Amino acid sequence: MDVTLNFEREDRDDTHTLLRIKGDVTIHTSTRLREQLKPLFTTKMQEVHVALDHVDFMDSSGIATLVEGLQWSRLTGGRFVLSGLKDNVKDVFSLAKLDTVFDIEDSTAA
Amino acid sequence: MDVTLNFEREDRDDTHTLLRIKGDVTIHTSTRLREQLKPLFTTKMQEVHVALDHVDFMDSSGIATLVEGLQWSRLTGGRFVLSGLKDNVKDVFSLAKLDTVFDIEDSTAA
Amino acid sequence: MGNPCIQDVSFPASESSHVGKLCLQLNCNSDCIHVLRSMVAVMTARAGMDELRSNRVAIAVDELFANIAAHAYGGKAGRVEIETCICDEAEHGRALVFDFRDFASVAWAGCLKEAANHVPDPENLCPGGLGLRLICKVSDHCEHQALEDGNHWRLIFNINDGENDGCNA
Amino acid sequence: MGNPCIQDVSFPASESSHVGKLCLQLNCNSDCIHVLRSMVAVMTARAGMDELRSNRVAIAVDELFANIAAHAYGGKAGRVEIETCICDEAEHGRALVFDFRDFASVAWAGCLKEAANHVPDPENLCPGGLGLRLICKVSDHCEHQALEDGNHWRLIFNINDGENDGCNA
Ligand SMILES: Nc1ncnc2c1ncn2[C@@H]1O[C@H](COP(=O)(O)OP(=O)(O)O)[C@@H](O)[C@H]1O
Ligand SMILES: Nc1ncnc2c1ncn2[C@@H]1O[C@H](COP(=O)(O)OP(=O)(O)O)[C@@H](O)[C@H]1O
Repeated sequence: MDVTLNFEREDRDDTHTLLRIKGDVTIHTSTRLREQLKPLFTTKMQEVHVALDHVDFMDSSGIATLVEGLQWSRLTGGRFVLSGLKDNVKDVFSLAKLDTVFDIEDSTAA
Repeated sequence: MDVTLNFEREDRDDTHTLLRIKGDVTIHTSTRLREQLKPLFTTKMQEVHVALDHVDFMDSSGIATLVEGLQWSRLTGGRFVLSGLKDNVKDVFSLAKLDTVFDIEDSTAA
Repeated sequence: MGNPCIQDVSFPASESSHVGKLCLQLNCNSDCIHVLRSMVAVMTARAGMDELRSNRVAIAVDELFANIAAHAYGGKAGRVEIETCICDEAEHGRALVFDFRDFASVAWAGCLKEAANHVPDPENLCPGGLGLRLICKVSDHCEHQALEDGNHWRLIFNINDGENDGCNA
Repeated sequence: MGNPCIQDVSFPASESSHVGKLCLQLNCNSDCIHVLRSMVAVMTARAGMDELRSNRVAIAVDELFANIAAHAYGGKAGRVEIETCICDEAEHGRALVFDFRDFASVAWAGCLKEAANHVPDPENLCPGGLGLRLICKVSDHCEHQALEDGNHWRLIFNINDGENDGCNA
């Protein structure tokens, strides 16, 4: 039972980065996600990829943080991709009517 | 968050069987483990292998059930092997001074 | 309120009235979300709900708690009491009920129907304002009562029933 | 008892005395172990304990609850109140404390020291009798008090301290 959120960052090159998240994204952890996410959006970054394969639970504060990510990506002109959403996480996106707003890939590319 | 215990049984042949457990073994679930385990010990069974790779937590009721397994194996003359114990599960076995009593393998053979 | 299955929020003295109930009192630290989620896991398992439904219950409970912490108590320490049980009502059938009690001076004065119907504009996304919408969408009944010394919220989830899009508050 | 950090088991009216505390009342169904474990996870994270230590705290709390359910209440429904907090005592430093209150007519009358020192005989294994030994081994202090209408157990885990093999009861 883990009350913290863990991150793993992989840079494919200077312009493509992958952030793997492990844990639950809730009001308790979403500010940490925001801290990790924000610096990734620079004008030279073409793609920020967030892998959610190991996220078992996400509430609206997590979704709100990812909406911020989408806004940052629109400002910097890069792609913002989510992948590996578990069924229940997908469900929350669709309940929030945001499943079509995000760029969601089925599985996480290595 | 899962409040149940899940099992997967693989028979290598008539004399060797593997039981994979997934979940927490506690007073809430150990009777289900006992139900799954007991019928495996027959006189023709040479090895009963219990894979604990996906067990995150085990309390004394789980250990007590495995002690019963050891007793059944002694009665039927077969080998009783445990494998894939996570550090914290190993810790409970050693706190109970039972780590040397069981036949414990590091990783689960396929 | 007047729901016959829910007693007073304070813990009843007699044991029998307590069978099957879980009552938690805590300070609204955000890490307590984990305790709430385990309560939901236990109660939805008892109710025989599947994983997806259980997650939806968890979302509603999580969002309600988050709102109390953020808006009723403004992010400061504040006491919250949560009570959950499975009730059997002749009229409505079996239901999973969560009662939240806070002691905040801020009372919710909005309209749940409006919150429930708020749909995000993809061109003009705003990161907030999702919580109440989710609560209303996944619960079969959501209700708020302003008390003299705080608030009482109740979430009801029907058992053995399809998902419900409405919000009856 | 007389530990200054623990108030009465009943929930105090004033808010400030409650900061950082988690109080749970439940019926001793075995599935509630999950709720206890999440309380342990939250409190050990607050205490900065590592995974192994957190698991040891979870074991002690689990075993104590299991014993109350099995032995004090004999497997029948019964009310249990659990309270946990982190206390700072001038004398002993910071500690994580768990208080268990039951209302059973069966009172524990054994000797914790004996239970703590029970070592299994590999030739003559017996599946039971492990719980108290584990509790005493992993807690820094374990204490029992028979009350007029039940039992009070207290487990104390020192924070920032090495593991402790003794049982001070
Ligand atoms: N428990 C509450 N007490 C007081 N105000 C609340 C409460 N819950 C929600 N609100 C108000 O309703 C608004 C919408 O809440 P919500 O949909 O959860 O979105 P968010 O929390 O992201 O603002 C909040 O911004 C707040 O003003
Ligand atoms: N809370 C309790 N109330 C009454 N008796 C208890 C309690 N806890 C333990 N006991 C007694 O102590 C014995 C040893 O307990 P324990 O070491 O946990 O092993 P087990 O529960 O497997 O018997 C029990 O069999 C029981 O007789």
